[in-house]
Amino acid sequence: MSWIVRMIVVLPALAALVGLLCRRQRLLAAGVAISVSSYVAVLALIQWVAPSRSADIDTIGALPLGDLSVPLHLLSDRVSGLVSFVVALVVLGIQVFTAWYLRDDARYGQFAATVSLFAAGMLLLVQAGDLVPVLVGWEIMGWCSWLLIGHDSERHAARRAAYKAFLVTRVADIGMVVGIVALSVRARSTDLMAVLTATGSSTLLTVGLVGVVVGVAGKSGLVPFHDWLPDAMEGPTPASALIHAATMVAAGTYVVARLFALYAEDDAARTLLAVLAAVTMVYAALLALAQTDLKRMLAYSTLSQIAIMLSALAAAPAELGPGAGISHLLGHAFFKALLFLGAGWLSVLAGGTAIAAVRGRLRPTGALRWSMGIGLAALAGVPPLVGFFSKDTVIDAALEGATGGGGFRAWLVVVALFVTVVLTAAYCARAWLLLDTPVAATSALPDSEPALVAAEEVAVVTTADSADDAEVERVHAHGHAAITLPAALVVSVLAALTVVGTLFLTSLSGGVHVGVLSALLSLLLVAGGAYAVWFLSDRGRVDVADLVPDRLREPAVRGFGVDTAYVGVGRAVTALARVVVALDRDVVDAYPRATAVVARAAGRAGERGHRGVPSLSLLSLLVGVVLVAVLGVTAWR
Amino acid sequence: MIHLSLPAALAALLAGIGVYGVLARRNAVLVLIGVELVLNAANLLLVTAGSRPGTQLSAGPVLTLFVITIAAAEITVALAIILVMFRKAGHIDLTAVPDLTDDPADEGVS
Amino acid sequence: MALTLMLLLPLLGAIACIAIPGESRVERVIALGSTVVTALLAVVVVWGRHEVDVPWIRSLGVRWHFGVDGISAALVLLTALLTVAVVAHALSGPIPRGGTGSTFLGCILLVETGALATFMARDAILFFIAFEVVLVPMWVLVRRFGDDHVPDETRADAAGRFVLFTVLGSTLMLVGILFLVLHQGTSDLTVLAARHGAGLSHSLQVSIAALLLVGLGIKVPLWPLHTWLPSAHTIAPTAGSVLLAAVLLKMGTYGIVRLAVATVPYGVAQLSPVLALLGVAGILWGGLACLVERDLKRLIAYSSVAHMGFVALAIASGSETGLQAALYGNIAHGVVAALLFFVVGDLKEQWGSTDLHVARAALRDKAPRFGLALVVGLAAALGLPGLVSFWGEFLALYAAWSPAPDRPVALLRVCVVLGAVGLALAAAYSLRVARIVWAGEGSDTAHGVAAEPVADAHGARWGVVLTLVVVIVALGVLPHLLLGLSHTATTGLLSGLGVTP
Amino acid sequence: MKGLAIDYAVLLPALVPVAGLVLVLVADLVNPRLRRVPYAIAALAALGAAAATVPGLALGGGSTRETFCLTGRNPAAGAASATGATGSLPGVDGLPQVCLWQADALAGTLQLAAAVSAIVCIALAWPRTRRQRPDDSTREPVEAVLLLAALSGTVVVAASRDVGTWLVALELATLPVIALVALSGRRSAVAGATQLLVTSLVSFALLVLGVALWFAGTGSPFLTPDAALSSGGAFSGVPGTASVTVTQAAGAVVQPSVSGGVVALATVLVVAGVGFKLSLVPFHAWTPTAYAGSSVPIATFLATVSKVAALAALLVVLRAVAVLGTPAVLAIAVLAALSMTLGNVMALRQHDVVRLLAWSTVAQAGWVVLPLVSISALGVGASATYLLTYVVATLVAFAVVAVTLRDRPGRGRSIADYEGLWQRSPWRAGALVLALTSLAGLPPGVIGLVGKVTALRPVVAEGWVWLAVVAAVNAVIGVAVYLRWLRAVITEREVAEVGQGVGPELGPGVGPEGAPTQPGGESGGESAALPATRARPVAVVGLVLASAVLVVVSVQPDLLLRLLG
Repeated sequence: MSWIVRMIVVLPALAALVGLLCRRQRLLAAGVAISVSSYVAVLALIQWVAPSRSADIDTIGALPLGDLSVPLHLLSDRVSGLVSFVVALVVLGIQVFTAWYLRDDARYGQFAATVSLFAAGMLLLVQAGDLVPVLVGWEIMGWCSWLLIGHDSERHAARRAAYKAFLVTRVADIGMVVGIVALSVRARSTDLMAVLTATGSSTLLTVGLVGVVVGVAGKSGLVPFHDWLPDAMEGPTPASALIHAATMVAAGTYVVARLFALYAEDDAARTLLAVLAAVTMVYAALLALAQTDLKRMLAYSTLSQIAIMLSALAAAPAELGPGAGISHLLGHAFFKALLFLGAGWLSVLAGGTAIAAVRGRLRPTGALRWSMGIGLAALAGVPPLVGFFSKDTVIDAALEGATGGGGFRAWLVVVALFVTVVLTAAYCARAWLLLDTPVAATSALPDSEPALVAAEEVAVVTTADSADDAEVERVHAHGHAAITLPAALVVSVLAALTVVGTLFLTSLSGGVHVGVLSALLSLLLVAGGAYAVWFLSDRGRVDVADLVPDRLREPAVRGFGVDTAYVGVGRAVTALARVVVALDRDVVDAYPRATAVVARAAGRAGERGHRGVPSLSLLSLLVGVVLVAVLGVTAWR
Repeated sequence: MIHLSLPAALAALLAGIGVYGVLARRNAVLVLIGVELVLNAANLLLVTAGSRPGTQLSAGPVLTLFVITIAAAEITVALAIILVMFRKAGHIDLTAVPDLTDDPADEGVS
Repeated sequence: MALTLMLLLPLLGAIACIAIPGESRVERVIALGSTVVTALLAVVVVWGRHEVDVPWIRSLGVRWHFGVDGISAALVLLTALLTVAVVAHALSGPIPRGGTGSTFLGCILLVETGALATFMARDAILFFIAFEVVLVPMWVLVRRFGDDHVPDETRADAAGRFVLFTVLGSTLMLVGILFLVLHQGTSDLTVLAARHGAGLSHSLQVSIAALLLVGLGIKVPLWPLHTWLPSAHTIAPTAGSVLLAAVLLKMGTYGIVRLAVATVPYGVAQLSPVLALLGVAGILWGGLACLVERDLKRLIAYSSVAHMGFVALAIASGSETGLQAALYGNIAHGVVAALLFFVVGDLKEQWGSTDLHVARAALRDKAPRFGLALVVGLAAALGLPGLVSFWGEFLALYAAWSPAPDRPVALLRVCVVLGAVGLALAAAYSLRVARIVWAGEGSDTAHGVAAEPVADAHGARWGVVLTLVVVIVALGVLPHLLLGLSHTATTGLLSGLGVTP
Repeated sequence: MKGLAIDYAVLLPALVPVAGLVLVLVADLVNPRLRRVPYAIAALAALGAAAATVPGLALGGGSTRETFCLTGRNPAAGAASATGATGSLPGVDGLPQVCLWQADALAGTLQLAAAVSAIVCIALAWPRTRRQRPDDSTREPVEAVLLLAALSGTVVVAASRDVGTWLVALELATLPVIALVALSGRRSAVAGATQLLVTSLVSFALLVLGVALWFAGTGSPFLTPDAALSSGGAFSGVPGTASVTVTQAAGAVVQPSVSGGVVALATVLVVAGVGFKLSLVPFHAWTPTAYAGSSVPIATFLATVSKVAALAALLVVLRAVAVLGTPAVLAIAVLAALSMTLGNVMALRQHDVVRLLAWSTVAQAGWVVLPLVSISALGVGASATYLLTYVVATLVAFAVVAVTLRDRPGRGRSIADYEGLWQRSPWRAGALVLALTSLAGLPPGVIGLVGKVTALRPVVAEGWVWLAVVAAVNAVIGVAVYLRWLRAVITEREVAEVGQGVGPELGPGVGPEGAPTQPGGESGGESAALPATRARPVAVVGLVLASAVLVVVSVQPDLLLRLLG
């Protein structure tokens, strides 16, 4: 068993290495990437189906350190098995899809290798039974996201988005690193089991857990670190799918879930998590409603959904465990991968992902239309799709937490969840209506696209309409090959999984746990939200977002200037850096330079004093005698 | 018998005058005389110290003779150099900035 | 025997090289041969833990006592192997302008001799002498073979700064060593470490530690004694920069561990808050400076200041993990800085300058090998897990969070948080460089020569760079390779049992 | 004098130069046209003096070769000791048991150093065969006499233990040098000689005053610890304390008294007087003028033999007063700090290499007296050690300058003249690099580094932290000084200029007596390029000798350090 677990981690890494070496041979690269992904998926399936719970699978042996034990174990149980299976599955789908999607891209080999490395990072994190590998996987994903988002590095926007993504998450990782250090100091070990069972300073525990929450907030895009995620849409669509579906952004949920036993003991960290999650899920859902780009809308929906997962962990009662969060993670993985790949497919057909471009383009496509429909429905939480069950499991867990003495924290989450349910239904309905209503029906109406703002005006990439220009260019310049069967199959399979995914979840304890009342309530809310949009949009002829006053909408599209705030922080740090450089040059370095100047000046002065006049030298001699005499006699003891 | 502090005081006076002479005079010969005064102060001190009972080897007078001899040698060399100076520079003023220029042809004469 | 040979070989090679008049091929053979054999001998010596101990300067009680233990083993290997890389790299391209190849290679070999002797010296005064050996050859490398695009005064300034700062540091260190030696009656480092400060009054320990830390801190370099580093790095030829960053800076931190921590533990403990604060100041200062620095080589120099700050922080923690982190961080920075300087040096050779504000063609597609090496180097510089730097920095933070009992815990924990901020700064500047050089920020506006893609790495240079990349990844994935070497040694060092080879 | 035993074998180091001196005078009397013979005699005499010190040194550390012993004390090591007065007689007239000539390891080493330096100087000053100025009278015999006189003075002062001999010997070491400076023929030599003269007169006055005070304070003409301890003397009216044989350890502290103050003043005056000869700041002003004014070999002599004499004289006095505790150490510390700082700072600005070396000797003098803040065996030994390292390195540096000047007359005084030396004559450049790095205290000049270590040890042992820090700072400035020159040496020059010095066709300009006028660019004695048949210039031999010593002690510093025991 343990070799399977090890292979699950090692193989994708090797695939990345091999893929990098043979990146020029497109076929070989694709073959390696896809075959290894499928093999890993099979291995993960075995791990899931036949789990043997073991927490001490050796990897490279414990590190020989003084007072810190770093066993570097892997931990295998049903959760890690299931999550890695889903991750592997999504990665496999993305690899297959990419082989088609980037078939004309010169850097396909690098991309595929990076995806493999990314998968290795995620799988390491999933299998890790030790905080250090968690951190390793965590950061590897961050680095790969930089590579993937910046894939089209010819474009300024892509470079900037990649930079922003990595930097924002890395800033948040200050918390992650400090948190992990604090937790391992508390346990004198980085072993997960030791950390979970350690008893020690509760301050250290709070610091550790809060630190981890901050780190998670960065990677999972909780307020105030959320703004990198919509910008990350600059990456090719498969990259977005990968980042959003099951890996990087969801990794935070998994980490918190692994540490759930500790969180259950510490109210401060959980309250922080609850507040961040509640704010994020509502705020992101609202913004999703206003977006003018399909991919950005999906990005905001991801923010909202990730917050839902985390809110489950923040509100669920201790005895229920982290099942609800994991469950939503998995459900979300299916339908979000589906939606992104669908959006990628659609963008190839439509030549872009801006609403203006894709409006009504779904109708003539068969399988794609169905798939997107299923995806959006699952996102909205329509039964019997997986989204419904996983989300209602979360709601139920939160309710149980609220009624079971969770207090303010849990009630906040419950309220936010219900609000989010309405909003999610609303933006899903809007999206569906926009995509599916034939353009003919809307042509009579004036074009109400928001004006394109010059990129340099804010110096930001939030120029929402250009989210996937590379795509546009690619299509316009060369035309794009029609979708291949495997790629289409991937989308269909994902759609199917979205339908039946609930079955996966049942294998988790607490994975599907739907209360009748809360389910009914949420159904009502979903229906209400969808209906309201349908009604307001005049059956899809009007974009509901256009009903929002421009004054409000434009900033909303831009994420309310959070990016500007980031830039402001960046400017402040840069200004500080300039001060530092100035100080370095004019103060710190002044001492050595001053020494040199003084030495030279003293030399000059000395030269003036040593013109070679004998009487002067005599004078100095006598002065010296007096000096020496005074010193010598007075200091005589 | 003279108290020993009297010669000592005289020696101090002599030394002081000598130092003044060395410092105040510009003429090389006068500087030499200043030095001589200091040397004589030292001689006086030596003789005085040697005159007390118990001194070993009559060291006082002997040392005085030594000093006088060395001083004579010093003065010889000094006068020779002052002579050269007078020949080359035309004066024996010690405060004058000396001519330090060398013609390159001098190099390597050694 | 092997040890003596290993020390003498580069020295003889250097003398032979320098003595050969004019340009010929012989010195190339000599240089490469002696470095390769030295590297092989280094492996033998480290493997067998050789030691040599004969009297040298009897009247000063200085013995010709060299040996390898867990603390120095990795550094010895690093030095010996890296010199091979440096020589191979130098031979596969034109010798920098400024002098003959024989002088150039001779100086490299001399630096190797000095560094090896420093890392292996087991006698305090011998350590000091060896410490000084590298100065003149390195000065020659910077002064004569330095960047010929800058005016002569700039070269003089850079080279002079390097030597003068270091001499100040080493003389202060010497004063500290003499205090130590005179009060302990021996200069044998093994004995001194075994005494572990016994017999020294507390105030004396503090003053000795202060002298040693200031002296060695200049070499490390600790903030605010670092201002010699950027100019020296910028001006030095590639070989000089690599040796400077990868080997010479390590002599400072190694010296702190070997001389100060082992022999005056109480004094170091008293001064550890200062050391930690200076380390953190270096981390933040270097990181911030890198954010706006225009010259790529200067930028890497400032990043060195930041990385060595982590090492200082780790040493300040005083725990065993801390020492291991420090030693790991040393090696990590050595390898990473070497890689970056190799790559940047090669680029500078083609670009003529390393000004980041000049728009140039992106490396990513035009010179993918350089691009790969640069990206790996930058990733390592920002402490990416899975690469070598991560372990040093993470363990440093861990160690500082749970320091030895006699350290100020609260202060060190604040330092940990600030150090973590430094990690974010590292990410910011590394990616800034990657964005500009690798991804080609502004490459659209590049024109003229700058727009022309550079020739990619090939031949021996590519081999050197690739080897370093492999080492960075291998040590990042398998940290045991190094941690195992230093494990028992650090235990002995801290408990005062002495270090048995 | 009853019981005064004279052991001529012990006195040989002093007798040989004196004999040589007489021989030169006789030879000159016989044939006043001789030019090289006097030099040859002088060289042989110096060689003999060096050889004569060897037996004493070979005896090893603790033993002392004594003679001129006042009582019947058995000379410790005099092989053919005076048989007439074997230890039966007690002290005559209450005379202390003292030997007036005590050549211990320290004195012997200093004598050896002086003799070897003198040999090198003589080699450097070796007369040219072709007369440059027809009207030039034969100066060579005079120079040879003066050199030998100064050498014998130096040798004697190191071993003297009574004020009379001490004073005479010290002046014997000084006065001839003034004459030598004046004789060297450059126009600025007069200025240098005048300054040297005036300051030396004043310093002589100070020394005499100091000696008089010493005599007044102690009542004893001997420069021994016993005498210092007897400082009851004339003014306190308690004579006879001298007869109390004090064998206390050096740590004994004598209560301050009037005469104690007198002895202190005497010590201080002696320090000041000797400070002039060591060119310590503020007694240094003559140094650059005199060095620059005199010819290079004479400057070399000033920088080496005269320094040895001065330090030897100082050590004699300081070892005597060591028993009084720590007299005048603060003065020494201040002098050392001032000298190092001013010397280095001034040297930093010099373009003339001789002036640079002159200022560097000022700075090095500070390093030499630095260890004397601990007036103990450790401090005295360290001071002598540093002096030796300095002498060896300075000799090489001056020798390179001298050879370069001979090589290319008019070119070699400015630092810029040394550009490209590395290419022109690598061996000579190598010697210069070694010398400069030794002076700077950097490897490859290991001996300089060891010297630094040795010099700092007593300072640290006495806990003078501020002084150690000043020394550290000065080590830095010192490095800056020598690197300026070093930079020129390793800088490469245009090819056209390089060719000038190397051309073998310049070589065959052979003078009437068969020696080449141009030593050729490849001056290094090791250079195999020179045909063996060609006579090599003696100056190069001097350089080779000095360099060889430098190389040997750099590889094995113990050879030098152990001379001192």
